Parts: sequence; C-alpha cells; structure tokens
Amino acid sequence: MAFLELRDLHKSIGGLDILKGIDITLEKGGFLVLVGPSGCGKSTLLNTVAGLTPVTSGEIVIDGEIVNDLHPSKRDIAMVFQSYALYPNMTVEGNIAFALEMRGVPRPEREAAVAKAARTLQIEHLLKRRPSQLSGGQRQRVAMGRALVRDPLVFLFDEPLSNLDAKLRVEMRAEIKRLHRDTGATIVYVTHDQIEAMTMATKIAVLKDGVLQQVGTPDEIYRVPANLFVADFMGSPAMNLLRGTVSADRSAIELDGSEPVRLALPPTVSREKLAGGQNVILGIRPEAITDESLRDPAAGVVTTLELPVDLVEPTGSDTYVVAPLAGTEITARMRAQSGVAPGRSFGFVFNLDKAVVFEPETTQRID
Amino acid sequence: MAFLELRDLHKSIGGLDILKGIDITLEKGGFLVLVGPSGCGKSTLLNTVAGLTPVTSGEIVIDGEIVNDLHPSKRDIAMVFQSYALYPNMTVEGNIAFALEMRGVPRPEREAAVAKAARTLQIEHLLKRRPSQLSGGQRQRVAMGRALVRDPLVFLFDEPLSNLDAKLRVEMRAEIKRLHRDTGATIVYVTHDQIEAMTMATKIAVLKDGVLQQVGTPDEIYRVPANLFVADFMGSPAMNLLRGTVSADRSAIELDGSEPVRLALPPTVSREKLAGGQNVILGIRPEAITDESLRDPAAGVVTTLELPVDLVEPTGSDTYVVAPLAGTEITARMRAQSGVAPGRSFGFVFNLDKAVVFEPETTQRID
Amino acid sequence: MSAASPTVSPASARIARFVIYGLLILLAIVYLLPFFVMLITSLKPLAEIRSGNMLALPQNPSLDAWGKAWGSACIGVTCAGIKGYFWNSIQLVVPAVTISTILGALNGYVLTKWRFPGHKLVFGLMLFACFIPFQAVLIPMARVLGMLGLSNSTAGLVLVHVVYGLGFTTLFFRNYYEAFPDELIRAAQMDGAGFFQIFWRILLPSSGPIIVVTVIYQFTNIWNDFLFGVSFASGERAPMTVALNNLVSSSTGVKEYNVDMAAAVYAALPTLFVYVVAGRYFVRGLMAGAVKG
Amino acid sequence: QDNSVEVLHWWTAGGEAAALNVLKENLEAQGITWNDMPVAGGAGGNAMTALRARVTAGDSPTAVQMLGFDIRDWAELGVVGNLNDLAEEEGWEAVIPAALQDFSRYDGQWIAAPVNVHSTNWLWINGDAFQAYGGGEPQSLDELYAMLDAFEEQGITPLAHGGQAWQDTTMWENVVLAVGGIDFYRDAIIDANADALSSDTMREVFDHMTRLAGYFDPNFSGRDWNLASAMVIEGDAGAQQMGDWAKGEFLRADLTPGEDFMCMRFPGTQGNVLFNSDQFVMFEVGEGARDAQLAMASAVMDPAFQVAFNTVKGSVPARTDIDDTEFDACGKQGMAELAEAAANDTLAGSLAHGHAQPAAVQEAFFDVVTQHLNGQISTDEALERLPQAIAAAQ
Amino acid sequence: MTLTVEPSTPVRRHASLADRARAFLPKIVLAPSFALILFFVYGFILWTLYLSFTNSRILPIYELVGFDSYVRLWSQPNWHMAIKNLAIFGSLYIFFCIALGLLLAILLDQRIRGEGVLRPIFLYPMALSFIVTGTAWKWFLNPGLGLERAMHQLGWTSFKFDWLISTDMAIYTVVIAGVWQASGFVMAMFLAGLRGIDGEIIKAAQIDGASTFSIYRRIIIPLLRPAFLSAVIVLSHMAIKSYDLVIALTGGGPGNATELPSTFMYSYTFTRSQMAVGSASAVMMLMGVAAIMIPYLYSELREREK
Ligand SMILES: Nc1ncnc2c1ncn2[C@@H]1O[C@H](COP(=O)(O)OP(=O)(O)OP(=O)(O)O)[C@@H](O)[C@H]1O
Ligand SMILES: Nc1ncnc2c1ncn2[C@@H]1O[C@H](COP(=O)(O)OP(=O)(O)OP(=O)(O)O)[C@@H](O)[C@H]1O
Ligand SMILES: [Mg+2]
Ligand SMILES: [Mg+2]
Repeated sequence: MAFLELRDLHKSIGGLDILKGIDITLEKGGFLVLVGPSGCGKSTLLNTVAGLTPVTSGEIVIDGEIVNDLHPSKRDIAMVFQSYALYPNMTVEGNIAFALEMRGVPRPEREAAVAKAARTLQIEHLLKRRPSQLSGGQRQRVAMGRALVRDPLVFLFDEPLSNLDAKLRVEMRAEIKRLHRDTGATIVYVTHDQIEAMTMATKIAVLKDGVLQQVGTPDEIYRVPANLFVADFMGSPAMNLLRGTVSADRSAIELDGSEPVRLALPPTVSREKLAGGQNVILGIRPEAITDESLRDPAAGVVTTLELPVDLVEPTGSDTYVVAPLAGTEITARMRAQSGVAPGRSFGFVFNLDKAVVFEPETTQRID
Repeated sequence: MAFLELRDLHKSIGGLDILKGIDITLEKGGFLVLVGPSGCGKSTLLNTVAGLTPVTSGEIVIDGEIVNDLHPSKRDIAMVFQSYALYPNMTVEGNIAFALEMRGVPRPEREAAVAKAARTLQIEHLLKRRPSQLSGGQRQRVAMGRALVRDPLVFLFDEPLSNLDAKLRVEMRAEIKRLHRDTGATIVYVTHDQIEAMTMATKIAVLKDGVLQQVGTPDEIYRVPANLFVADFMGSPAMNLLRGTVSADRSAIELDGSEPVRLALPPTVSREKLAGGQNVILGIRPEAITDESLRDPAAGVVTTLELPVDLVEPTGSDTYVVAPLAGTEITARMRAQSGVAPGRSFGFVFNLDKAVVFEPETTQRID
Repeated sequence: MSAASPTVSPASARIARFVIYGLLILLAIVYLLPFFVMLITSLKPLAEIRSGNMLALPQNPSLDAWGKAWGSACIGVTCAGIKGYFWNSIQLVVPAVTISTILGALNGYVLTKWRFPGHKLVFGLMLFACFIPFQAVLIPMARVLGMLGLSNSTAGLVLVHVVYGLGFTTLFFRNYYEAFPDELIRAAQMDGAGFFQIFWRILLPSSGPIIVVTVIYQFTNIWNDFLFGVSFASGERAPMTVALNNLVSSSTGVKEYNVDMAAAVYAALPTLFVYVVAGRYFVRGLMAGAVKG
Repeated sequence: QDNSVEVLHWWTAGGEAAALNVLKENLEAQGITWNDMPVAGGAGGNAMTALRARVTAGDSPTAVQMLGFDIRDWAELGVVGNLNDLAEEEGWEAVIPAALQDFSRYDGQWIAAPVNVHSTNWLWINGDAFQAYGGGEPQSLDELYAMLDAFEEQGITPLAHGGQAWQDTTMWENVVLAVGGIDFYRDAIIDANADALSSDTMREVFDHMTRLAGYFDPNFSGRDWNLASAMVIEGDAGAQQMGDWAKGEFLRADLTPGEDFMCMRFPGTQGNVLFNSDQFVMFEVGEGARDAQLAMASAVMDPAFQVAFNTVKGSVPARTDIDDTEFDACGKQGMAELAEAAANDTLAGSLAHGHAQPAAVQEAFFDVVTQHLNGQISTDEALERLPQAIAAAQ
Repeated sequence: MTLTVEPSTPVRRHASLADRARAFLPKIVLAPSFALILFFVYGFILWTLYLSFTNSRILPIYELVGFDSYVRLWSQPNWHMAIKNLAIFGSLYIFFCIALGLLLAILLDQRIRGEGVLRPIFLYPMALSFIVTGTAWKWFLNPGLGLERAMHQLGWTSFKFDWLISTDMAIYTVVIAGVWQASGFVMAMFLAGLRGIDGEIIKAAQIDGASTFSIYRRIIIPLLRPAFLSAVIVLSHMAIKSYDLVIALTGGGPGNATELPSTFMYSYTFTRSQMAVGSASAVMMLMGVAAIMIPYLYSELREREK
C-alpha cells in the first residue's frame, strides 16, 4: 500500500495557484525525486507535506492516515530546507542535536549521533562554530546533518547538495543512498542534478507550473518521456527535437527544412498510431548521435547524416558537437579530443532505437 | 599585461588562516573559474577581491592599480553573492536597478536594462514581487540580474547557478558566455559544476584549504592535473587512481594487488623520469576505460583487462560500471543499456594515452 | 551591521573617522551640560547657589550635600536620606520589568509567528492602548486595586506597571520579530520543538538588542514613575521617585538645591547601571548565517 | 485596636518635616505609631491626588493635611470623621479664629484640627537697600512705588518676583486688598461678584499689577519664590512680596529681622490679614483606629506643639491663646496682627492658597492673573475674562 | 497522475485534544495580556467617556448631565492653548528625537571605540527624574542664571537666549529639554534595529556602488521601518504624557504659554477638581490620537504584510 499519498493537492498563496492538483503515491521505502523548472512549486510541495503551510484543498496521507490537520512536529518528518534555516544562536553541534534534544534523547546518545553525522558530512572540525562562521557548503552540510541524525517516517530533502563540490556531492549521494537502504526510510528529494535524480530515485515526478507532468521510474522518464516538456527538461544537454512529417509509407520521418532529410521511423513508436503526412516531432538524445567510432554495435535502426559542424564544446570527458539540422541545431556527443572542428563537415550517426516521437499539438508522446 | 592580479594573498579570520598565499594573474577579458572543495576559501577570495573583507597581507591589483585600500564601491566590480544578499525591502525590479540608480543612470535606460536582464533570466513576471515571495531559484536569478545589468571592470560570480534547473542552467551559462564575449568583461567565477568550469573558463584555479593547487586551462587541469588532489577533484566520477610499481624495464606499471596486473606505461610520462621499481600512482579517467565497442580507434597505448563487474549505475546517457582492481575499485564509463550486469566478468579497455602518473610521496604528477 | 567597512582609502577614511568621533564627542558634551549643572550645584554650599551664577564652578566644593542626600535629609518625618527607598523601588521595578518584558516578548512572538485571523486588530488595539492618558486611569484603577485588596501595595503597583507597559513591550518585540526569518520557526517545528521551546531556544537567544531596549524603556519608566507611585504606594512603600519628589518639592519650605541635585543623581544610579550593563547586549550580526536568500 | 495613625501631608523636607516630628514624637510618647505618608509637590496637589486614590480604594488615611476649600470639598463627600466631642472637651471654639473655623467645621461639625496660620500679605525688604532708601516703611502703594524707584536708582532690581501662577496671584490678591480694602476683597474674591470683578477698582488693580511688573527684572518667569528671596538676601533686589514662609530663607542666610531685612505688611493692607491655614482633616476610620485619631487631633491642638511647629515654620499658631515669647520679631508681629484682625473681622482667606475659593475657581483666577502679568492679555481683556472664567469654573 | 491506484481508505487523523489545545496555545498565551488591556485600558476608556458626561468634580459622580463638560472644555482658553502647544511640541519633539536618535545610532554604529561609554551618555537623560533635572534646565536656560549670563561673562555680550521667559518661545525650550531627554532612547531603538540588519546586504550595496549615504537612505533606513513605528508610538506617547517636563521647566508658564493637554488634564482632574472636564479632555485627546494614529497604523500594518 502506498505510504505517502498526495491526493489532488491544491495550494494557492495570495491568489496565485502554486500547486494545481498534485496526485502522487509513494510506497514505503520509496525514493521520490521531484524535479521541475525553478519556481514550479517543488519547495511548496515539500512544505505542504511537512505541514508547514496548509493546503488549499486535497489530502496528504502518510502511512494510511490523513495528516492534513496534524501539526508538523507530530508528523515525524525530517526536512532539509533549501534555505538551510540554521539556528544562528547555536553551534553546529547544537543545530544538529536540537531535534534529538526536543525528542528527549539523552545526552550521550545525542552526542554519539552528532559525532556520527558530523563524520559523515566531514564537518567534525566545525562542531563548535556558529553558522555565521561557515562557508556556504558547510552550512548546507549542517542543514543536512540536522535531518540525518533523525529516524523519521519520511525525509524531505530540498536541494540538499546544491552547494557542495562534485566530489563531496558524490559522497553525500552515496551516504543518502546508504541511509535509504539501511533505514528503509521513505524519501522525497528535490534536485536539479540529473545524475542525482537518475541514480537515486525509485520514482521521479516531473513538475511544471504546479502541474504534474509525469511520474515514473528514472528509466521511463529518460527513455520514454510522456511529453515534450519532460523530454526537453530531463537530460543535459537536452534532447534534440526535430520537426518533421511522417512519410507516406509510415516507414520514415521526413524532417522539415530546405533540404529533404529522412530518418527511419524509431521502433519506440508503433506504425499503427501514425498517419502518413502527419506532423510529428522526433526526439533524440545527444548521446544517441555520435561519430562512427562510438556507434552502438547493438543498435537496430541507424541513419548516418553528413552535417557541417557549427560549434565544438569539450567538457573533458566528452565533446559536444553542434550542427544545423531541419531548421534547428542538434547536439551530438562525441569522444573527448575527437578531432571534430567547426566549419568542417562530419558524419553523424543517429541511433534511432532511442528516438521518440511526439504529437506537436498535444505535445504528448506517441507510442 | 595582467588585468587582475593577486599577489601572495593571505587572509585569516579569528586566528584561522583561510587563504595562504594566493598568486593568480588573469588577463583582461579572461574568465577564471575557481574550484575547490567546500570551505576551501573560494568565497573568501572573492570577498577580498571585491574589497568586502580586508586582506591580512598581500596585494590585489586591478588594471595596474593596487586596490587594497579602495572601498568596494570604488572598485567597479559586480558580484553575485553565494547567499544572494537581496534587498528585502525592494521589489525584484528595485533590486536589479539599484546599482544603476546609484550610478545615476536615468530612469528610461534603467528600465530598459532591467527589462532586458529580466527577459534573459526569465523573471519578467516577477518584477513587482519582493524577494520573500520568490522561490530559491528565482532569488538566485535576481541576484544574477543585479550583476548582469552592470558593465563593470570585473564580474565576480559565486556559484550563481547552483539552484537552477539543468535547462535553465545551460541557458544561463550561454548567457554568461555571451556576456563575456560581447563585453569582454573579466570574470572570476566560482562553481562546483564541472561542466560549467570546463566549458566557460579560459583559466581554472584549483584551491584546497586556502592553498592554490594548480592554475591552468581547463584542458590542462583535466588532462594533466598537477597533483593527485587536482586529479581526484576534477572530473566526475573521479579519476581512477591505481597504486603500482614501475616495471624493471620501465615499459609498464605493475599494479599492486594479489594478482599481478600490468598496464603499459602511458605516453604522458617520459621514461627518463622513472626508475625501475619506483612506486607510482597511475591515474586514468572513467571515460578512458570502456567496453570494446567504445574503444577509441585513434588510441595508441591500450590494454584490455577482464574484470568482474561489481556495480552498474545507469545515468540515462551512460552507464558507469564499477569493478575491483589493484586492491581498489575502478569506475568505467559504458554506453547506456550496455547490457553489463553485476557479478559477471567483462572486458575493460584501458586507453592509456590518457593516463597520467603521480609520485605517491609528493603527490605531484611526473611528466 | 555597519556600512563602514574597514577598507576605505586611508586618507578619506581618517577624515571620515575624525568627523564621526568629533561629532559624537561634541554631542556627548552637549548632552552632558545639564548634568554638569547638576553636578557643580551639588558640590556648592547653598550660599554660593543663592549668589546666582549657576554655571560657575564651585569655589569651595564639598560633598556635604551628597552625604546629606544619602543619609540624613528629611523625607517626611524620617530624616534618613533617600537610601532607604532604593529597596522599595527595586522590589517594584524588578518584577514589573520582568513580567512585562516576558509578556511582551511572548505577545510579539504570537503576533508575528503564530498569526491568526484578526491578529492585526489585536495588535492595533494593544498599540492604541499605549496612548491612554494615565491621569484618566488613576481613579478607576484605585477602585479596582481596592477591590483586589492590592491598594497601597507593591503588588498592586507592579500590576499597574505591567498593564500599562504591555502595549510598549509588545510593540517592541513584535516589530523586532517581524524581521525574524519564518524558516527558523518552521525548522524548529520540524525538529519537534513546541511553542515555548521555539520561543525559548530559538527566538529569545537572538533577541538581545530588543530585550535591552525593552528593559531600558520599562526600567526607566517604572523607576521614574511618579504618578502611579504616589497614588498607589505612598508612605512606607513609596518608591524612589516619590521620596525624591518629597525631598525636592516642598513648597513653602527652604530649598536645598545642592541636596536635591545629589539626590537626583543617586536616584538615577540604578537606571544608569542598567544602561551600562544592558549595552553589552547590543550585539551585531545575531541572525548572520541563518538562512540563504 | 489599631494604635497607629497614617498621616498624609506635604511637609516633606527640611524644617517643615523636622517640625512635624514634634507631633510624631508627642504621639509616640502616647504609644501611638505614626505611619508617615509624605507627598510633596504642587502645593498639596499631588497629595490630593494620592488621597483620591486612597479614598476610592476604600482605604482612607487617618489624617490629611489640607488647605481651605479642599477641606469643604472632601467634607461634602461625607468621608471625614467627627471631632465634636474632643473639640468641645478642649474648647477649640474659643481659641480658634472664626475665619479658620469656617474651614475646620462643616455643617457645624468639627472635622479638622488647624495647625498654623500663614499670612500672605507681607513685604520683605533688604536691609541695606532700605537703609540707603532712607524713607520709612511704605504705607501705601504710592509710597511703595517711591521706595521701588529709589531701589531702581541704586541699580538693583526693585522688586524680586517669581513668575509662577500662584506667586503672581499672591501679589495680585495683595494689590486687591491694598486698592479695594477688605470689603472689596470679600466682594470680588470671596463672593466672586461679577460686577466687582469687572469694576473700575479692579481695573485699578490690574493697572497696579502692570506697574509693579515694571519693577521686575526681565527673567522673573518660572522663578521659584526662594530664588526671588535669594535676590533680596544677596542684595540684588530690594524687596519681595511673599507670604511669611519666606522668613525661613532669610533666617537660614543668617540675617536678623529688623536689621538685615525688614518684614512688613504689604503697603496698603495694614490691619488686614490674608491667611491660609494648614489643617489636619480627620478621615472616617474604623472604630478601632478612632482613639488614635482623636489623640492625634488633640496633639495637634496642643499649645506646645503649636509653638514648636510654628517657630520653625515661620507661620503663627492657629490658637490665639498662645504666648509669643518663643517667636522672633516678625513672628510676634504676625501673631499680634492675627489676633487683631480676627477681632476686627479684617481676617480673610487667601485666594492664592485656597482659602477664598474652591480649586476650580481659584485656578480660574490664576489663569487670568498670570496671563495678564505676562502680557498675554491686556487689562481690558483681563477685566472681561475674569468674570467669565470664574463663572465658567463655578 | 497516479501510478498505483489502490482502493485505500485512510483514516483522517484528527489532531488530538492535546494537539488542538496546542493549536490554541498561542491565543492562550496572548489572551491574558489582551484581557488585561481590554479591561484596564478599554474598560477605563469607557469609564472615562462615561465620566465626561457627568458633573464629577473632586471624585466621580455617576449622574449623567450631557455634554456640559465638553462645552466647558472648549470654552477654556487653556485648552485651546494646550492643543496648539501640543501640535507644536508634538511635531517638533517627535521629529527632532527621531532625527537626532537616528543620527546618534548611525554614528555609534560605525564600529566606534568607546561605544560603551558614549551610549550611556546619550541615554542618561532618560534616567534622571525631571523633577530635579527640570531645575537644572530652568537655570541653564534662564537668561539671568545660565547660558546667557555665562556667555555675557565670557565677553560675548550680544548673546541672547531668552526663550524660557518669552511667551512665544517658551514652548520651544520644552522641546529642547524633551529632545534631550528622549533622543537617547530613540537612539537605542534604532541601534537595536541596525544591529539586526544582515551585513551581506550592505556588502551587496557597496558592490552596487552605493555611497555610505545612499546605503543608509535606500537600504538601511527602509529596513528600520519597524523601529520607526516603535519610535513614533513611543514618542507620541511621551509627547502626550509629558507632564514632569513642563511642570519642572516652566510650570505651564509664562502665563499659560506652555500648557499642554497633559498638564491641563492633570490640573482639571485633580488640582482644579473638575474631573468631568478632565475626563472630557482625556476623551478628546484619545479621539485626536485615534484620528492621527489609526490611519498610520493601518497603512503601516498593511504595508508590511507579506
Ligand atoms: N567567521 C569565520 N570564522 C572562522 N572561520 C570562518 C569564518 N568564515 C569563514 N570561515 C572558514 O573559512 C573557510 C573558507 O570559507 P569560504 O566561504 O571562503 O569557503 P568556500 O570555498 O566558499 O566554500 P563553499 O564552497 O562551501 O562556499 C571555511 O572553512 C570556513 O569555515
Ligand atoms: N509568498 C509568495 N507569494 C507569491 N508567490 C509565491 C510566494 N512564495 C512562493 N511563490 C511562488 O510560488 C512558486 C513556487 O515556489 P517554490 O519555492 O515552491 O518553487 P521551487 O519549485 O522550489 O523553485 P526553486 O527550484 O527555484 O526552488 C514560485 O513561482 C514562487 O514565485
Ligand atoms: Mg525550491
Ligand atoms: Mg562559498
């Protein structure tokens, strides 16, 4: 049975509708990652779950109980605030131990818990400092520490790692995963980090302007996005979206543009759902457009196009190559030091196994 | 000539040495990205450059002038604060326009500039709100906006995009790049985002505990890290570091571990600098360890090892595969849906062209 | 937090500092002038005061007046100076200040962090209460105190001061807590802290400056109050000001200005002590590092 | 049995308080505890405020120092005690001037014990200046002006004055008495006859006030009476019009009456006495506390106390049957004149000190007199305003 | 979009009794204060209102006589004078106290060495009872005793400062003494406000090129808004109740030149035994205050609602 359930949740602040009917269920021990553009309502959603702000309508169910009327301190939820919300008058130690103290945990236990969390977060040397004497990332870790020492029904994390360096972030991610695995805690997690979302979630919910776009496993969200928004939003660099028309025999998509370009119909879409001449949008991720050397030997449907290179962006581990196609620009992912240079023409291998097709009007995916 | 120059900069706060002799020069129009672990002193460095905190010793030179004693308002610097530092009493509009107003820019111009920045930052609909009515990412964008409207000698950005969603972040990145290109502004930029660092910088400075580790182009930093710290710190997942011994003939490195494993000597190290039997650490990035299908056709020195797979981590665009080697674990980057499964054995292709060798004692790279 | 960053160019910084200190010292001297008059008067014998030059330095200064004011001046039929009246005032001022400050802080806390429909009206009513003319409440108050059996008692006077100080203490705290980040309250709720725990552990430790302001205000007003003191606690329990007034304001008797001045300074000492001690809590940057954004 | 008295008074400091101690000791000798409730300020104003609070709370003090019409106001409220038995026993009626009894009794019932009689129509003159002037004691306003002119020529301030409403009015009532005589004083002030208040005689009074003000130094506003006295003591000023309590200041400065300073009736008022009398009004107390209260009333009327107190206070005893040997020259003069005035019916209550009109009316007089003296209103306006203000206050 | 649609019927967990009590806790905490104020302030205001329609003199009388006391009140020249003076005194007093208090607070906030010494110096006038300080002021301001005389003795014979004894100017001396007394406390209020301002914001303003002056004008002073509200309320209250100040300094004189509503109210209620008129004046005062404060409070409280 669902452990955390949001039913038609609405929330407005000062006449503005922030959340417009959110329905999500999460099983016990689930790890829900909330993603969405800045300002879409993620923090607001967490606040309603925590009970810090009353909902306008709808129900919040935790462990089979409707908790709308329950005071935050009674919901047994731990939360990491996006803005940290550290107690300025307390030391780091005091901040972390506060929740335990409020729950009457005896001092030795408290100290042990704080020491453990501090070790995990690598802030042992800061325990006696006040928040004002910490760097941004250190403050964020203290905010994490306050949640980590607890053993609640639900953890809510609001961008808890955004100000940490990549290395630390990886370690913290592992730590949160371990916490999740070891305690079986149910977690709702907001992040803007794709990797975080993809690697940690058992379920991802994509939000836009207070409306839920898709809920699914990370793989589903990435591979078969429900609509153009999700497709465009998840993945960095974003999915290439190409306008085109289904060919008369429905075996290929003819891309718009001055020159006629044909791409074979991706296997993700069933021919029956399409009509010849129908306008569609074809979505294909950058890593599915490569050079010949990176071509996936297992790929079924592949088209190679010779395109002029516009821009080359090396990231260290890879090189992104931008080229014009069908009146827009596509991004392809090549090997680092691939030798691709702007201005020259180059063979781009399209692995259409991984492409998806959308209906332009409704923006929904066609499957 | 250097436009921005830090000379032996020291800074201590309350008896703690935060910056320990920083020397950096940046040419006019340069884009310096500061990276380093949380709490290493990046924000402190920006603060000293801005004049917000006095240096303990050393000199700050901007455009040929020692500005140590110059009041921040006289330094003509724009800064995005890590903590935003928005004016709570002003609307978003007021916040963004404030600097222009202080410079006596007439109202119509100011309004135009604000409108332009707001468009860029996608906060046009928020102009009349107060900071307290914004989401975290929206606040961060307002903080950006305050800098973007200006045309200063130097821009200082302290993790300006950390709370934005990936899509927006890409757009903002492009925006900053455009700003950099169009205005020829000199920029110092703190980020934890590898991609940001690699794609934007003309120069990267790596800081650790207040000590400068390496300054160089992104490519240098990534390819030939000066020491183990930089090697480990830059790149995500981190570079694989394997302990070993130089073989007697100095043609290979014999990795430590129960089973003897030989890897060919990487071309990045000159044989002359090594002695047979010398202990070394070999560094190789995950993307240089692949499966056969991804093998770089141009690679010179390649070794293939059959290793048991421990863990498979799909990220959507790729799959990271973890396997045990030389008493540690290595991470390799494979294609998404590569079919690698934990428990089974698999052929890992090591592209040693891209490997580097370190001296374990000094942790410095050997070249 | 001050805008005067330590990093300004040395020359203009020095000038600016010079101006600031100059201005402060000048103002301090101006503020001290009346005190100077009081002080020199207290050191003069009466004949010298009578001779009329009030601003002249004493020709043969003496501390007699100070001794007399402290220990032997007549206040009513007891001629033991004002020293005995400190205790009366302390007994009154300590509970009254404490209670009104605590209530004010709690009210401010509720009115900013636990808002309920109509909170503004409640606050508005409490604010407007600050303006009630004290003259107008004397008689009904006397009646109520009489009915409560608190007439002519310290407890009654404490009640009066608490009641008429509440509006102010509430005002001070509410306006201070208004800027206190709500996030911290939320965080504390998540941490399981209750209403009072949040107040006690989170807000109060960050309220140093406003507690100081409130204590200064209440202490001063209660210590210096005459009207309520004389109406509700005259006689043996008379507070300091009533005693001071008795010493000073005898209408057709001989006036001893030197003793009056000395007594006035004595009477002000506890308040001055509070000012000096309280000043330590005017600390900077109490909320630094609490929230991002 | 409550063997204590609580006494509300405003003799809070210096000699006055010391004088009261005589009474306290007297009572303590009888085993009665004295609970002191001193409240100074505003010529008893603050004390009356405190009294209101106490009475309202149902907790009246035993005895309260009070002046003139206040006594009647409180008596009217029916909260005061009854001293008839004691008064009869001790024969108060015979020894207290009738004018005082008007206040000590209400509806024929004794309610208060008078302590002293102050007189307000005095003029105090610096001895040296007077010598230099060389004339005799001025007997009329014209002679006064002659003397003041002489003082002016000596280069000193002719008339020292403290510009406070009650001081202004004290001078004014002296002038009223000097110009119009006792009958006019009674007509205009005690009866508040509107015709008298706007009569030509009254115009003359105000003109004299204007003229007298011409002899002030410019800084008289707000000055305390004792600082005005100090001017006379120091020889900076020639004379001061003030009640008999001013004598204390002169004596304290070690001046001898008749030599270093002169005390005399205000010119034109010889033979008349404007008085005010401090009385202890006995409030209604429980039966248990009555004995102590009566003992106190009796102690107040005790001749020894009356002497002890009044020698210090500068006033004269309320009893006319007291020997004057303990008193100085001014005191002796005062006692003699009081007895004389009482006999001749030239004794009248002082307006400025609450013995001519109830507070409301008194203050209405104050308003007009002080505004006129300070030049805020003209004589015409004053004559117009006076009856209006008095009528409004009644 | 619900992925797992299950027919689950969760119970609505209602807040327990203790919880609901806890929800009321804030109101319970506020209640005693509010009740005290309702009774002791608003109750007494009603009582005073009632009294103003009676003919009470020395003590309350509860027999209604209509608007008589209001008629008397408005026929008193003293009352007109008091109102006029309050307008002058109140506005100047509030203005100068705030201006000087703010200046002092800002100066003291410049990381001054010796702040601990200077702060009590500016505050001490509050501590001294005006019963005595008034005498010192009176001498100081009296041309024949104080400043003017001292200046003349120093040789500056054309120096003239005789406001105290001038009917037109005396009220301004009350303002001077009042400002001297209260501005230190206003300073303390602003100082508390200043100390609460986030330093980062000021740094940001410096970066934005704001001069120190602009920072104060545009950032700090607007952020001190709540402190201004406190200051205005406290000062208005003090202006209205200033009694000792006037009594000790001028006694309401010369003439009635410095009469204020507070002295008027006190003298009519107590010394003049016209309690009904005193009550009427109290009612008029409250109405006047309401007329000014209610719009101010309304805008102030509405403004800062987030
Ligand atoms: N007031 C202070 N007292 C003592 N130490 C301080 C103080 N302020 C900062 N520090 C320390 O200085 C170091 C550098 O801080 P800084 O803010 O520059 O770090 P940073 O590199 O910006 O880190 P982050 O990435 O987390 O923002 C940190 O270790 C911090 O703990
Ligand atoms: N007090 C308020 N008044 C009006 N609108 C508000 C208020 N608070 C938040 N909002 C709006 O509600 C929306 C949702 O805010 P929320 O903080 O939940 O966003 P978010 O998804 O967490 O964004 P971010 O990723 O930037 O943190 C935002 O568009 C914000 O502008
Ligand atoms: Mg958010
Ligand atoms: Mg930082």
